[in-house]
Amino acid sequence: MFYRENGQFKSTYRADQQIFPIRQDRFFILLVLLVAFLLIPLLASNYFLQAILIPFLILSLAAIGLNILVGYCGQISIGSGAFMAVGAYAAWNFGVRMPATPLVVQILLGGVFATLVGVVFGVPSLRIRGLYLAVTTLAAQFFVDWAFLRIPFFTNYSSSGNVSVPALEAFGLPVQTPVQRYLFVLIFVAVFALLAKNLVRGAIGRQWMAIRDMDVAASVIGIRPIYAKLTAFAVSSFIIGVAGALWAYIHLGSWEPLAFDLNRSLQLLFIVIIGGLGSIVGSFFGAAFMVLVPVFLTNVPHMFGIPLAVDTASHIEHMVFGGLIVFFLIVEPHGLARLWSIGKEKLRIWPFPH
Amino acid sequence: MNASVEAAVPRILLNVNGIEVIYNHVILVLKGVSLCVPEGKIVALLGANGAGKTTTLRAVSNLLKAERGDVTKGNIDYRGERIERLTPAELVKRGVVQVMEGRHCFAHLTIEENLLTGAYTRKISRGELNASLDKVYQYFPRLKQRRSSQSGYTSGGEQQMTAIGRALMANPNMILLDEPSMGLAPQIVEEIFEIVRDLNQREGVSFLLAEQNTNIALRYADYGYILENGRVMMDGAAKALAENEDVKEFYLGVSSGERKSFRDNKFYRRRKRWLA
Amino acid sequence: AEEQFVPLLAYRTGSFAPLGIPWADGKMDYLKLVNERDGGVNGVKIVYEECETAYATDRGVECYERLKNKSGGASGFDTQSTGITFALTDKAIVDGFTIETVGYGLSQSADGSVFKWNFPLLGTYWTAADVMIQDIAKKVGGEDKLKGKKIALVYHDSPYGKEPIALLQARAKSNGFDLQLYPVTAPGVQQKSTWLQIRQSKPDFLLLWSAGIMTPTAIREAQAVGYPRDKMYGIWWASSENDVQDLGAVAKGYNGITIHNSADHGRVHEDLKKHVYDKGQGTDTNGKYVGTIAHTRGMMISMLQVEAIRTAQEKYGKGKHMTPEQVRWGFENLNITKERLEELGFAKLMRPVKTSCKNHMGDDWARIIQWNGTKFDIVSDWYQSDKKFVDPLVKELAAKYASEKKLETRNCDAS
Amino acid sequence: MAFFLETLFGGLMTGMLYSLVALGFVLIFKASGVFNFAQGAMVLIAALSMARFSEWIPQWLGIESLILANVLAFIISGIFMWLIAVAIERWVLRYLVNQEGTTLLMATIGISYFLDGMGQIIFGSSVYSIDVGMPKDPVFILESVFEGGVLISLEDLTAAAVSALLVAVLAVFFQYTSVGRALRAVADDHQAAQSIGIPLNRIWVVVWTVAGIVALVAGIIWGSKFGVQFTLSTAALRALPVVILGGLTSVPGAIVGGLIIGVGEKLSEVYVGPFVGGGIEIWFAYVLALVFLLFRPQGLFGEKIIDRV
Amino acid sequence: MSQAARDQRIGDIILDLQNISLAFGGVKALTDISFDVREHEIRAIIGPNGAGKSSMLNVINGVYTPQHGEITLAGNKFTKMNSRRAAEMGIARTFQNLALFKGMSVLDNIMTGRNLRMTSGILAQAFRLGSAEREEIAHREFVENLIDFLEIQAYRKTPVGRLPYGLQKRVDLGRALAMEPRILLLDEPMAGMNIEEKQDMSRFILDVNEEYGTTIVLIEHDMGVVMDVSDRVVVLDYGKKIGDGMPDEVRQNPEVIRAYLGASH
Ligand SMILES: Nc1ncnc2c1ncn2[C@@H]1O[C@H](COP(=O)(O)OP(=O)(O)OP(=O)(O)O)[C@@H](O)[C@H]1O
Ligand SMILES: Nc1ncnc2c1ncn2[C@@H]1O[C@H](COP(=O)(O)OP(=O)(O)OP(=O)(O)O)[C@@H](O)[C@H]1O
Ligand SMILES: [Mg+2]
Ligand SMILES: [Mg+2]
Repeated sequence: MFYRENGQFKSTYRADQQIFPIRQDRFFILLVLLVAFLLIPLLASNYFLQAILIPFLILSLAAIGLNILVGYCGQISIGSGAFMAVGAYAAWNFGVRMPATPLVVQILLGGVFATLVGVVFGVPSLRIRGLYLAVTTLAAQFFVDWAFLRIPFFTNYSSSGNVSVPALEAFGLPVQTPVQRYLFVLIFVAVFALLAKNLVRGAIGRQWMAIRDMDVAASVIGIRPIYAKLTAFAVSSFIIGVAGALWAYIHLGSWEPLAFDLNRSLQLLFIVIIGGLGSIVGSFFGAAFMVLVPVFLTNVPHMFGIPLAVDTASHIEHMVFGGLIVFFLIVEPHGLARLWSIGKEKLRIWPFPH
Repeated sequence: MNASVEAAVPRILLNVNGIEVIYNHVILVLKGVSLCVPEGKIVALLGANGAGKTTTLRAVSNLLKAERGDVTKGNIDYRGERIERLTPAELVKRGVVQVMEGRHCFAHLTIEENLLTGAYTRKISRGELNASLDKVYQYFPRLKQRRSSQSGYTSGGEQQMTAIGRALMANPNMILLDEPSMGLAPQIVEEIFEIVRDLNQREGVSFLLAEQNTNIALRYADYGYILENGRVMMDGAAKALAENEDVKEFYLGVSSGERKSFRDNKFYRRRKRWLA
Repeated sequence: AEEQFVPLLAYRTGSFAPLGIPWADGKMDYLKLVNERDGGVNGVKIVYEECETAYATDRGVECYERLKNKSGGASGFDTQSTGITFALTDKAIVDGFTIETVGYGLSQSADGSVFKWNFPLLGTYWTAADVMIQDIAKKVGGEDKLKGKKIALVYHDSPYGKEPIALLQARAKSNGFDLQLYPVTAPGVQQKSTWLQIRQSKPDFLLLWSAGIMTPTAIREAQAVGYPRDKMYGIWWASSENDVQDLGAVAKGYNGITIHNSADHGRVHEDLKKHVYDKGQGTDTNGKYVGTIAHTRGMMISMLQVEAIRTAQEKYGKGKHMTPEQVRWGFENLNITKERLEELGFAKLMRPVKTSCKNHMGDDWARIIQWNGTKFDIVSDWYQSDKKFVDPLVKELAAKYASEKKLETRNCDAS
Repeated sequence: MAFFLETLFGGLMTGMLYSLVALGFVLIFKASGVFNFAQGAMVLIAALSMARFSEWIPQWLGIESLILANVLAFIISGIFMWLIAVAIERWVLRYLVNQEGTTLLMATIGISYFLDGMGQIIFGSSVYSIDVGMPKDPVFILESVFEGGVLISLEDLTAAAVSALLVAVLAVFFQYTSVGRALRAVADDHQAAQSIGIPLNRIWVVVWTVAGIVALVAGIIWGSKFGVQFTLSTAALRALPVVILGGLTSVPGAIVGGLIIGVGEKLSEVYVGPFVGGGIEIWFAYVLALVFLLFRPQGLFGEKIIDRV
Repeated sequence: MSQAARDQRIGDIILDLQNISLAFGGVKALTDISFDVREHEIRAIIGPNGAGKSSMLNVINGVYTPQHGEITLAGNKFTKMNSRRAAEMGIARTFQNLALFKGMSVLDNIMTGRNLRMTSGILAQAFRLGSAEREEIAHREFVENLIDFLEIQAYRKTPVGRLPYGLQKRVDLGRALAMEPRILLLDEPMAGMNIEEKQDMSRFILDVNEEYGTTIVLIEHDMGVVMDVSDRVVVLDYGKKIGDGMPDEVRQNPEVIRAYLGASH
């Protein structure tokens, strides 16, 4: 009854092209932003900020990047951890070698380098497709892992291969406390989510989706696969690179290539698919699922005072997690985002059954 | 019941009773469709695009699940047995096979392999298998020529023939045929319908036939249902339907007795009807 | 009553679980023992919570964030992972929590003037590597005989495995041996090419910085290419029973190093049996890990933690809850004497240890053990690392760290 | 020269092992269009089951004979893999008929998490050993030709022989049975296969069971070499480049691909590795596969990707 | 328009195919085929299934590269066409087996047809700068008109995968039209439609042809439509040309009757 678009007529195309054409959606988003920017910093505990919200936001961002490639352009990649790593290490190298570079610029430069690497590894996509391509993206994963492990230049000849960032500040403000870190990440995520949304609903987004859905038809209407695929790789790796830099700088503070290993890539792919391929909000849903479920699973037995050994708990967690993934795929193969939109559709016709 | 009555009123083979179908839990497509197919008859299911013909066939053959559709109301009987809960494979064993719209050949298999898969449910000897194969090749000589090509590379018509031939290999009692004429050359369309009639008369196979080509469908069918928007609008013996003025006007393209040239239409009929 | 909280980071799953399980059991068992036998530390009960890291840094960070403020603050984190140690080192400075890394961690963090919160107690990878070289030198007849020898390091390719390289290079330069480096990509099941190369270059001795499945794999590959097991030295994480017992005779002759003397048995084991396992409260229900090297080492770690709390209580008030900062002071002023070890039941396992502001490592005793096919025998006398090689490295890298992080160095002589 | 030969042999033997794991992938992909990421987890759980049952059975039944214990454990593990196949069909695949490749891929990742957890809960997470009596000590051949001879591991040789045999049996089974055709049909189009009465559930149980048995054999061989532990599940990662190099749908491809990758990575590691810091074999295998695919996007023996408009 | 008026309008040869041969492995899809298309004309291609009709279209717009032959398009000679160039030179097409972008809405599908005319860069799009926004809106207007024209307003935002076949065909056509092509290649646009819809579609094709002067190449199996609508017909049979001419001539051609039409026509 409350979620209706009746009576909301659009008299201009501009109005119809807003990101959220339905009033209730606009309301909702506004509310979310208010909560995120004002309420949470006031209320959330440090643990909640550091261990849940910050990783959630950064993973969402990375997932948005990956979603552009996988969900919108249809090029499955299992190597996104590599691009996060490139973003992180590139940013760090600028920080170390040119300490004058402002923090935000370092992070963006991380993105730029990730873009370059992404485009290089995107080139095979012009010939190789589908699962074959997916597996070859692992070449990026393992190569990059290797490079940061074995080429001392990238870690500024640190003997252990581990690197860490000094105290952070941006625009003269410190980025130290959990709240500051959270807000810093939040701004990045909000801005990039908006830009990504703009891209996917614009001309370039349509090109990506066209390539994804039917590449022959796309080239017949004049879309160049090279351009579409490589831009998708570029934009996607840029965002993933930025997310990688944030992950390293804000979340970890100190890291080794292991932080961006294959598990990270798989995790991102999970987020994207559980959340919903080809959906920006889906990336957030997926990331929430990914971050919350394990925390929830480790805490639940404690809450009920069930004395579970950590290893059993962790194995059960694995099982439950795997089971949930399968469960959600069965309930809705198109991810949480689709579930969400079906929910909205139901709400729209509520209380009538159809 | 005595024998003479039984002969006069053929047994009902398939009985669809007031079914509703919903896709994806929200899209209601069939809103109470009832129809029946008597044994040994050809029944045509007509209607515009999106009327729900394919959906009806899928509901019968139980291929809806794979499309995330559900029969939420009504029931479907085949030879008096409820079949909504059966798997497609069990249905095929009972003799109900669907030929899907849009061909759906196994692209990487050769034409002959495609045909052979059709006999999967039959436990038969090599000899019988070859006999079935020969029968199909007899109906579709073109397939024999191209038997060793991968079906993914064959033309649309060849794929359609493959799909029908593949269904025949299961030795069915009842075929659910979805738009067999689509994309076929006129000669082949005739041929296919002749084959349908042949199978019907010689082997007693019953057909439920979804068609856009009303003209030809009514020519070969015994009985017809017209679906519109998920409901049966009209039904009747094929002959009677072909004579009906509305049907003539809307489905046969004949108004006031003669066929109009496609060029002479001056406006869009669809719009006209909506306005009316 | 007062309580003192000890967080227990552990990995009981993942590739390193075989080592992680007894280790974690040992840590927990000792805390149980203290509660059962002594009723806590001067009456302050120890409470603890385990958190599974699966050896993954981000999960370790999550554990840290979750546990650090529990029940009045964590008394110290034994991270069980070099990677997590790196990540937490930066955070702990800000938050004020002790990082206790017995036998691992950042070797340079032995310098307490820079690393206020880190305690690589009892030894680091540098001291371990140094002791191994000393033992090799003894075998070949003196350090001067090392000249021209080939010594290979086969290491887990991670900060953990790379840690000894700096020291070995310094040693190689000074002793004139030829150091060959063979990195093995994690998790270490893929070593065939490494061992083919080893078969070709035939090093005289081989140091193994491995973990988890990498250790038995390496020994098997050594057998497959015919490399003598008694020329191999495994770091302490690669020389517990769980690493070799499935190999049996295959591993015969394989050498390992112990931190202090963790291969031996002491009275603490009997106490544990009596006060904990006999009451059915042992962490490992059937007790098969008790007495294994990894388990004993776990107990040593908890013992040091408890002693730090006790030391702190001596200064800040017996029977009281200690804040994280106070516990840190305890770690920095440990003085575990021979008598104390006797009381604790660790006399055979350890030598006295004393820490200070300058020296966060304490005393780095070690011995060499050798697998005889069914169990490890202690085959050497006590060693201590040669400070001539270790100290300059600690100084240099600690200073580098301080300058990178713009850290103030504490003046240890002042207080 | 002797060293080169050793490396070459080493590569070939390793390659055979890869082939064995790759084969599991190929079977399932060929028969259902599912890219089974859980293959690694299946290897692990099969190996765990084998290791533990061969240890438990003598305890329970008081059997002395190692051979008998191993045979019984093998049978029980086989049944166990069959149960897993049934469960996967019953609770997962059945509901995912006609879904896209990515969805199925994800589901198998979910399955692999589940199996990893379940395997360790049932069987424990320490290192276990499998002893099927494989010869462990090295032998040297051609000692007259080269000084020190050429080292060959009998264990590898046995493993390679078993792999080759299994591969051959399966190739025949799939090429010459009527089930084989049905399998390929299912891979092409779930719905069409259903429409002509191919019972997807039964087909899937068959394929997953076979893949499970292949995983079991792979698990036994790998396990007896390296010990059975969680890490075994990463074996699948090593097999991925093999799968795509050989072609996702080709049984012979799995073998040839395995050999090429095995040899390629060993030679590269030994001859190129030292100049760039070593440890290159993992990515080298992938890059090798990638370069091959640039010339043949469907892999060496894979079916051509049909695209027509 | 009367036939005479139509004949008047039909101009010079715009597309000329010379000796085209195309084979896939052993299958000869096209053997030495030549024919031409004049400006503003509706040119039909008919022939039995597998005759090579679709392949012919694929050659014209560069999806397939023929082994032999030459294509002359608006005075330019090509031995090789590529699809991008064809699109730039104003060739649009629809597909026999529906090659829509399944995951996209009707609106987005048709908008892709405007792709070649949209020029704003990635950054402009990301930030929705004024120019990008204005461009988007201008094209949106064009597309909305098309949607009205095709009468698919109600489905504007529905993913095309969910539409029934007939509507999908219309979207396919809409996408081609959005390119404002000079030459429109239609591959069985009326397959799977009922009579009423065919009538609409025919009207529609004629409208496009008459109002915008678009040249149309049409493959269709419904002889009624072909005979009524087209100006000239070319007949293929197993890759060979067996007839070419006015609809009535073709209809009488005995070879065409044998190979394609069958006795009843
Ligand atoms: N998988 C699906 N998911 C959602 N909606 C569907 C699905 N399949 C069909 N529909 C909807 O169901 C309605 C009926 O479709 P159906 O395919 O049964 O029509 P039809 O009569 O066969 O039409 P056509 O003649 O075009 O084949 C259509 O409005 C279509 O949008
Ligand atoms: N990409 C391809 N690879 C191999 N063979 C092909 C390919 N495309 C077409 N063919 C073959 O070329 C021949 C002509 O095919 P085409 O699709 O052009 O026929 P058509 O005249 O359009 O038939 P229909 O009326 O059935 O659509 C067929 O035999 C087909 O198998
Ligand atoms: Mg239909
Ligand atoms: Mg065609």
